Amino acid sequence: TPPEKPTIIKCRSPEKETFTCWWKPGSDGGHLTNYTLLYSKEGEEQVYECPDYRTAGPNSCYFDKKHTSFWTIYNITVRATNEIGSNVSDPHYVDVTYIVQPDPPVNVTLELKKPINRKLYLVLTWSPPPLADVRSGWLTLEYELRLKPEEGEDWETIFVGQQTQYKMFSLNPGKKYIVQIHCKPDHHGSWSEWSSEKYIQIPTDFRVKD
Amino acid sequence: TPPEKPTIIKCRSPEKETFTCWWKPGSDGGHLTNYTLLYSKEGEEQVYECPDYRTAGPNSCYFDKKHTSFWTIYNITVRATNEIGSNVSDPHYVDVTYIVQPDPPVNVTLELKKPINRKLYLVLTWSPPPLADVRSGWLTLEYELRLKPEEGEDWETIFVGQQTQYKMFSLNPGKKYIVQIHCKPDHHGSWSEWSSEKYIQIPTDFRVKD
Amino acid sequence: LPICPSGSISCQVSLGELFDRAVKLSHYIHFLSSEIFNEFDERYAQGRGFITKAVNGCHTSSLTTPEDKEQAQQIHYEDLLNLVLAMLRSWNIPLIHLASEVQSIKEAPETILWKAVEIEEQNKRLLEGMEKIVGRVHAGEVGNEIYSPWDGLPSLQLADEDSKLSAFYNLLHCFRRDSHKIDNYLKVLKCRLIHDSNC
Repeated sequence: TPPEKPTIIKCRSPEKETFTCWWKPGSDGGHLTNYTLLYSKEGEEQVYECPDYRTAGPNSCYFDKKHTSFWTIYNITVRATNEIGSNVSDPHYVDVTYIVQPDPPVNVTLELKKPINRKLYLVLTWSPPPLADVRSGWLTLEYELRLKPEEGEDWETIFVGQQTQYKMFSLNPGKKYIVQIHCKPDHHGSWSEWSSEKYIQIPTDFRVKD
Repeated sequence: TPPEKPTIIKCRSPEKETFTCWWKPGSDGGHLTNYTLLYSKEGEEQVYECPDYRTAGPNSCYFDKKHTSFWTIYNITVRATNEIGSNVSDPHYVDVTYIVQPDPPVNVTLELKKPINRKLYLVLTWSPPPLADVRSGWLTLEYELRLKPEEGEDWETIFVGQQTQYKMFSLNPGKKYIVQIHCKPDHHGSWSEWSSEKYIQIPTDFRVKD
Repeated sequence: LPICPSGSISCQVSLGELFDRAVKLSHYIHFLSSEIFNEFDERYAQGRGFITKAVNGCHTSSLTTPEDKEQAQQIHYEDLLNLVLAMLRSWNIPLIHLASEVQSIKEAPETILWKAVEIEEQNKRLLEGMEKIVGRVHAGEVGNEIYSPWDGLPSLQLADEDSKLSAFYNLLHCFRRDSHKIDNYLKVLKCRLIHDSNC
């Protein structure tokens, strides 16, 4: 039988410059099946084929900078073909502006600071993911951190905007905390994965002065 | 004699949309004196008169939205005139972004929380002043809270950034605390007045369990 | 308070401060435009296929705008500034009508009505700021008045509810897109002109 119709499962841009789409093949009808990704762009009749099937692995199409435009809707379909016939996926509409999911922040550091006769506090610092060019202003990232006592259940999440540093005052003396940070483009796109867990032990004399 | 030179004492914007200036008259030289506020904008020759002497009370000028520009510096003077002559104040320069002083935060609540087999702690929550709350993205506020035991002398002040909630772990059992919060625009501008005083009695078994 | 150098004719808001304020405002306007679009989409557009008519239907599509980072970095900054100005001017009239005509939509919630008025006011304010910035950068001359005319008012007043809602959807879809472009271009310009592309 002809192959089943494939499904486009996800498109993602990691740094608002390139993007990749993945599809899930249907059953191949018992025959060797190959897949062709075709796309057209808003306001244009022309249909193009996927520029690079390899870079992002099997069942994927990678659009490099030259093939990636913003504020324009891509109409993407994937056709499965074998010797009996072919079948085309439902169209997948994508504006790359809305599919940016950055990598997690890096270089997360935690430092306890104790200014004379002032309360001890924790300073967290981090850097944007290396792929993301925030220097040019093309991509602006916002950050959110979460922390919880090691044996605690629920995380406390704090949105910190575009800063890459945060001072924590209200911490429980003697407790060991886990801290993670993730990021998202300002406005549109989705949160990155959380950065790897970092631990910090708060000394017991972290007390409020009378 | 002609009236003494008036002094412009303060200009303030509560929400970066409108602003008001106040002046202090000098002596009126024994004659009926009236006051005229005149202003010009940076780079413009034209001189304008105060659009509204009434809304903000005596010796004041209220600039509504239409008359408030936050791209320019205002050069403001006040002239006092009586039948003998007139006298003009020193110029007062105003950049609306620098004179934003929000109203105090509202809905301040204090709540003691006692999770099972965990320490009791105090949760403070508050809301931005109504005027600023409506335009959350336009006027970003930062908060600072202060507390002290009722009979204590010095306040302890804690900067909490843009959060509208704070957890206090290390409080002294059996003490009654006073808490207040104020806010400020995240870049320029000045701290609001402190919110009204709130009291909380910490129960005697509020012990740090190790 | 900014202390003005004594004896100077007048003190000025610095170009850096002007850009800071412009970016904060463009960020806020786009935030509002996304909110009003999402709210309208959820309430009036579900399952009605308005998107197909909105595709390639923006009155500003005649303005050639950078579509990726390289184009945004290669275009001369004066051209990009003038492009932002042209886009803001192109939206002045449509936003005035949006703010008034939206009142005629059946059971339009207060949050949509208020945002439409706020967007129109803040867009006018950003236009004032951009004219100030362009005037400062071009030393006086504010460039010829290029903008894209808009003839969409009749479609916002159509008797047929479905067509009218589709016209509103199209306007909100286009403004969400253009306000995001404006915000993005201003952030790039600020980094280029004020922070030497090292934000």
